[in-house]
Amino acid sequence: MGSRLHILKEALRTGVVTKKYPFEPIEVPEGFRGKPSIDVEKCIGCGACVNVCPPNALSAEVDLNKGVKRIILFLGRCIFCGRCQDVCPTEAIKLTREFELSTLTTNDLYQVVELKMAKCEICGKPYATIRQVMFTAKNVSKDQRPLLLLCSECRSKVSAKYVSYARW
Amino acid sequence: MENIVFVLANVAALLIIAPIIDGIERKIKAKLQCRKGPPILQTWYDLVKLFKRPSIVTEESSLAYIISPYIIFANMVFALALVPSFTRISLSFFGDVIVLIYLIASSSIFLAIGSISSGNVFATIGANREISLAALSKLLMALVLATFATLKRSLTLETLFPIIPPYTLSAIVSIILFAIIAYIESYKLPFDIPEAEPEIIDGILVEYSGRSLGILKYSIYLKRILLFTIIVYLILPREIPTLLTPILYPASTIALSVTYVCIETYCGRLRIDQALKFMKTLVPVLLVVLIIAYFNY
Amino acid sequence: MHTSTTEILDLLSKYGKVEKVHENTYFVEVSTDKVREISEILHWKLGGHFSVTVGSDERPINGYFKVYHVFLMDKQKLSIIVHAKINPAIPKLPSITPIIPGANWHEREAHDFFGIVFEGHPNLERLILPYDWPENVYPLRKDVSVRELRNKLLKNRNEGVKERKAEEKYIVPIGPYHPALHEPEYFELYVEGEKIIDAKYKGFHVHRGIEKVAEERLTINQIPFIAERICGICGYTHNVAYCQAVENAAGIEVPSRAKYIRSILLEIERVHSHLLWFGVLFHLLGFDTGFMMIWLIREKIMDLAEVLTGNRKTYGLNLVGGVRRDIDSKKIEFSLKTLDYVETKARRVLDKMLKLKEVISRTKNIGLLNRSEARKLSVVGPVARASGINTDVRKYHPYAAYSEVEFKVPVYDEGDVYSRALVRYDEIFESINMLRQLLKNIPKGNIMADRIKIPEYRKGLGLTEAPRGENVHLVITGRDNKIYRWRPRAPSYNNISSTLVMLKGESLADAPAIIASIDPCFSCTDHLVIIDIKRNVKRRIRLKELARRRHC
Amino acid sequence: MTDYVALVPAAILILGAIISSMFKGKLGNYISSFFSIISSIIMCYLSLNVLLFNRVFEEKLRLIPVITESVLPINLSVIYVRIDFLSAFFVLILGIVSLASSIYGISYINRYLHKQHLGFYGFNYALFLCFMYLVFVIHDVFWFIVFWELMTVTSQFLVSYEREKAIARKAAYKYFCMSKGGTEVIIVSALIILIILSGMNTSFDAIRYYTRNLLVENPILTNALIALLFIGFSVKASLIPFHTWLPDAHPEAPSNVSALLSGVMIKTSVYMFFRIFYFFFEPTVHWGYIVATIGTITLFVGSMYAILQNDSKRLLAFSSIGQMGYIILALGASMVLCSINGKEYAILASAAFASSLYHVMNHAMFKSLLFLTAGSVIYRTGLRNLNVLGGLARFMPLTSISALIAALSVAGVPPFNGFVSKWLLYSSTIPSFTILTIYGVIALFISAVTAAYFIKYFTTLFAKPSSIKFKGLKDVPTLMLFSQIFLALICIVLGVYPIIPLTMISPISKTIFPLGDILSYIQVFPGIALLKVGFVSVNSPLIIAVALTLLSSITVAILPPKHGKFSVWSCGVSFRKYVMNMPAASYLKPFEESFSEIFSTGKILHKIFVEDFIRNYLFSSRVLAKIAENPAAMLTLFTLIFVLMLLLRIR
Repeated sequence: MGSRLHILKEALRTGVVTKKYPFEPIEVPEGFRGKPSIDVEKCIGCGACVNVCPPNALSAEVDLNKGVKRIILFLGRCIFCGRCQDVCPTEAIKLTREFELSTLTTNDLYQVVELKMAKCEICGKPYATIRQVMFTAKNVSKDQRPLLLLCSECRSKVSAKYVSYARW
Repeated sequence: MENIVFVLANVAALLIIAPIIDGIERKIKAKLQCRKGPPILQTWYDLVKLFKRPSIVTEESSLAYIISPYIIFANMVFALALVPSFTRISLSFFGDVIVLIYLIASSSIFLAIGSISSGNVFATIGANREISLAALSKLLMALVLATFATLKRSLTLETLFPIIPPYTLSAIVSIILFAIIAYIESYKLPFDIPEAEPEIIDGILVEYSGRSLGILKYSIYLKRILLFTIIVYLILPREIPTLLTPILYPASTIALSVTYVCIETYCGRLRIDQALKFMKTLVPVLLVVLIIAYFNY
Repeated sequence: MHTSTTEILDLLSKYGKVEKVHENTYFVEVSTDKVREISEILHWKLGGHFSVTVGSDERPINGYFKVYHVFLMDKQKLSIIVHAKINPAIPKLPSITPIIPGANWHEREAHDFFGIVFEGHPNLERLILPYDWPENVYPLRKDVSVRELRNKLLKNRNEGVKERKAEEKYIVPIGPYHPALHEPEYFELYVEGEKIIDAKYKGFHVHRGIEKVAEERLTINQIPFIAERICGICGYTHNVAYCQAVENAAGIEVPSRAKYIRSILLEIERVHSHLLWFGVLFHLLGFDTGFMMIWLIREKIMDLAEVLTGNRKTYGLNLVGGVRRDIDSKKIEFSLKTLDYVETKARRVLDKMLKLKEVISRTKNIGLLNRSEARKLSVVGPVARASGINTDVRKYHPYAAYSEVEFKVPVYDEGDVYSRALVRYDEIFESINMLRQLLKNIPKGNIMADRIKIPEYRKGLGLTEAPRGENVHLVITGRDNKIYRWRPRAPSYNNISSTLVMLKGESLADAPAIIASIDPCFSCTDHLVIIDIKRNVKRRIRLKELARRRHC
Repeated sequence: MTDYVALVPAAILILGAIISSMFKGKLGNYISSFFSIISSIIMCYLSLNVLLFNRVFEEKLRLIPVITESVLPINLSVIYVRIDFLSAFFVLILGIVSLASSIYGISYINRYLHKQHLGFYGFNYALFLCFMYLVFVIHDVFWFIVFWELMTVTSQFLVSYEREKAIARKAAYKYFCMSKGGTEVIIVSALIILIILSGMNTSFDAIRYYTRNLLVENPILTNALIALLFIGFSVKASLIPFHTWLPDAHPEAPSNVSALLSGVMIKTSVYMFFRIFYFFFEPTVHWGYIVATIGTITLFVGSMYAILQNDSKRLLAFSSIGQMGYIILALGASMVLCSINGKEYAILASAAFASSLYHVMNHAMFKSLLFLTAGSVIYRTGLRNLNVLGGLARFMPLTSISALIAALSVAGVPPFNGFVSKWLLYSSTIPSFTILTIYGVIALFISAVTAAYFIKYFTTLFAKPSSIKFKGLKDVPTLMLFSQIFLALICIVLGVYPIIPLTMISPISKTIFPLGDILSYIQVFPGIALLKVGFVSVNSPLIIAVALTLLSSITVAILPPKHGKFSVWSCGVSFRKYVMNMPAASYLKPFEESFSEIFSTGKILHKIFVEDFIRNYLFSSRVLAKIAENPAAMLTLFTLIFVLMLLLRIR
């Protein structure tokens, strides 16, 4: 009996702790790993996040005839680990503090970033997003920049030429 | 004739407030568990929702499974007509204690038969627990009743109410004991063994759903309020003016239910054999009380 | 009797080639006929205990099947892995189950997945694969890919459902869906009146194909996140165990600050898990107020975890070589404050609740498991400690930062539900105590090892003490940033079979409490079932959902 | 009036017996059933005549007209038949039950076709009825004992009807031995009466004339006599500790015969108790207490053991023991109360008296109905084992409903008939300021226990799923159904209109009850309550019935049951694949365990009193036989008896 009274006292001391949740907001602390969102302005479509994403919530697809690259984020698969945030070179993808994902249509869970792709100057095949090219252009030396305008195959050919010139 | 009208009014009032009292209990229980509880009318909302839903019948089930909730409900309502509630007027010209006991007993009998007819093994286990508890609690009730009868030399409610005026030891103790038995009868923890949720999935009610479940739950609330009423009127002195009863009765009933829920909140569930042992320990106590009453102390 | 490390090593070298993979971890390669003998010596003579059997298909590497028996020698702080080559033509190995009944499931599992036949096994029937799985398809063999499996299953699944014929006994099912179990498992209780006379267990409803997925698709640094999802409550410990296994295999030196952070989070996880367990126990005893108030305290721990890692439950903090987030001074003091609150509150409430009459009368001398039975089944964690076996990985196989903190290992001899509760009760406060130490003297420095390079085909063993007991991950690294073989063994895997012993002769009303008393983590146990095929059985998918939606 | 009308039923039955014995096949059964139906109708007619129109039938059948009384010391040549009110009441019960069971038997007995000799059954059945009837109506000690014995003999033939079953033979033997023992005690007491008191005058009236106020003259002799007679008759009444034959004997007989055995035959000794305690002797307080105590023990033990049974008919047999306890308790209570002064106690006493006879009638009805339903289950499935049976409600609905009604009546659920009689008992015992209060409490508790094991009986037969598959099972033939429903209706009517049996009981009380007409104390108006008088408050089951039916039908009207079918919830595993139903053996286990001490002591007592008792009895009978063989011993015995009698006479 005594112990029961103790518990009663404890309960009364604690008071009511539950919230009327959907009607009262629940605040989350600093650095809470909520749902990720891609900053369309910053994203360069490099696809680093796609590579690291454990549950394949992020995926990339290249639409050749439209000449665009899409980075697709599907929150339905996301586990909020934040690896994408770690690897993103331009801090385009960030984890927000939102966590309420419930929705009536799954389409609300998709975020698609569509980026125009640069065409190769030689073969004219789209090979990377323009932004990616610009980004890389920032940190390569001047004389190599022309190579950035080529797709990988052509680039290798051309660079091979350069090498032969050098020998010659 | 006007008695009948009064009685019907009483019963109707009880039918309305029984779930509300349960709502109050839930609210208080929540508060004692550091929760915001549901609104007081929540029980009513639940009932209405259940009444709207169709109920599911198992393939194994027979007619008894379908009709027993209705019979239980009828039993309970009729039992309510036998006791005075908001006014002292009741069908007391044949309001008889034994009938009351038998109505309570038969409600649990029908509950057992109905739930076993569902063909579910958990229901069968629950029903068995139910029967065992009911049988033993009948013994206790009979003993208390015998004490009352020896005190008041009567078996009719209107002469039994209230017990107290002979301020004897036995009278007071017997009322307390009856309160305990009522507690056991009203499926409150630690005695909600027939419908132990984690052990045997709501045992006796497992197969009942929708409408029939609603009716069953409703009749459980009615049973509780019936027991509360009896306790209240065992104490409520006859001297108080008739105009005060409509206020005093619900107030005291709610007070009683609050005390019960406070006890319930801080109890775990007993095992069936432990519960039976506990009830058996009450028997000698009751016998002693009966003997004391015999020598009217 | 106590034998020193060197003696043991000498003894082992008599049997076969002893190879040290990292400190205190020795692989002994023996010929198949020696396995039983050496296992007996290690388990019964030298006072170690059998931990896990790992089958693996190493035909691509060396053209053999392998079976690893992992033994942990608590006294000598050694972990010894006995492994034998098996000829793939006739995959046969003498079973050790007759000596160590605890090995029953492990061997059956290896049989299911690799088709290795264990000679002398009492019942070498299917444990994990469902009844409609085609014969002679061994999913974990390397020559079977997921796609192939799917096609095989769809084509030749033996449709005939094995009808069990009606028995005269009266069966009470507990599970797959049962309010007492928060996960889909099936206990089949044979009851007489209210008394349980016999019990059977059918588990492994929750199959996610984690191993196969990890070995086929994921890269080394993605696996920690799936490892964390092995369990719904103690996921982080799996995460750590995996990372340690890889680090051990690759010989990566983890900075000590990272180690501290790992231990801190592990202990936080332990506290929340034990509190959760108490809540569940009280709920099962019908004492819902206890449930509410314990979980109220647990919320604070969850908030703490949220502050430290950014998520209540799935901390997602580990990578191979270190951790991803640092803990600054603000967080440390916040955590210290929370811990004080939790400790005082938990002491006040739990002390009283464990004194309640119903709680005592329904847990004392209920679900008994005596020491010898416990040894036979080689149970681990609180269950073992409640049965008087002094075992704790943190103490005897120290990892992370545990070698640098003071703590006691609570051991009780009664072996009933109540003593299991007491073990957990003590552990809560031990952990809080540990947490204080860890937070106080957490060293400065880096939290991630620099230059991580993982050589291929190296074996590594990762041990952690999960809230439920010892948690073993055996890893064989693979080519191009992948894992070749990864076998996580959750503690419940060893513990669950002990419930069948506990249940016999108890009252039906106590069954849920008894089953809960080992704190079973079914999805931990089942994580490795392979069938991840949506069309398998419709119900199964729902079960999977159920398993995900756990109380955390 | 000498139109031998009172002997007609007996005559018809004997005729039927003789004819039916000639046929081996179905005809044997049909004929005897036909004759017994007719005779039972006549029995009903006669007894109703007596009870409602106060006609008393009285016949003196002169067997040997030549010889006059003067020649023979004892007048054995005249069979003196007299249907007074008490007899009539029991004859009515016999009539109703035998009507039902004979109609039932027409189809039921055919299951023994080609296995047994049906003519043999017919013969014994008819004679059994005949002798029961005669036992009720005979008014002469000598012939009473003769018919009593014949009744035993015929019934034991019926018990061992399935001769090839060893268990049946054993049961019959046990039954025969025990009732034989009882009869011997009765014979001794009868001899004492005849020789010492009534001067060889065998008619009941004459004996009554002598015994009526013997108590004051010679209390020792009176008490000795009462004791002897009580023991003698309590064997047939299966009172503790003489109950052991019943649970073996009743189940073995064909079901309609067990209905008769339980419904009527064990009541013959209740009839004799009434004769002894109210007719021959004045009711006395101490005997009242003794009887009440034994009754309480009987009802407690019988019902408690009924919980343990897993065989449908055995369970019913034990419950008959329990219900006999109720009757005897009520009888004892009435004896006690009617010898306490004061109007209130008079009311209590009359309530108890009414309850005793009322419960005799009720028990006859519902117990025979229960046996018939059990018989129907046997008829269809051939099974009595409650562990395997189940789920028959879907196949035989009408049977299940009548079984439910009967079960509820036994349990005393209002508004069925068991309720009223039990409730009269409680309201007479509990407020009485005596030890009877405790007895009443026990009775109330036991009625809950009764409810418990009848829930077990009903649900294991009809409700819970069975562990064996029944295919194409349908309800029993019309005749069997008819007799079941007939009895069920009687159960309801008796429950709803207590006025009917009470008006039948009142003339009995007028004649033998020392306080006169019970109705003067418990006024009865059909429909409305039996009014509250003093502190017995009696209320009308009719109103309860109406109210309950109204309320439930209103509820149904407001919330009609609409539902869809679904399979049983069994935690997601296949319900069909596993056996998930509780066998009867597992029912109420915790309850049994909580009363384990009672059962263990019961075992010991059974060992001491019953088994050893039977052994000693057999031994002594062997010894007596030896004595009877040599004349010298015989002579000494007789002289001893003579001396003893002389001594008794001198005082």
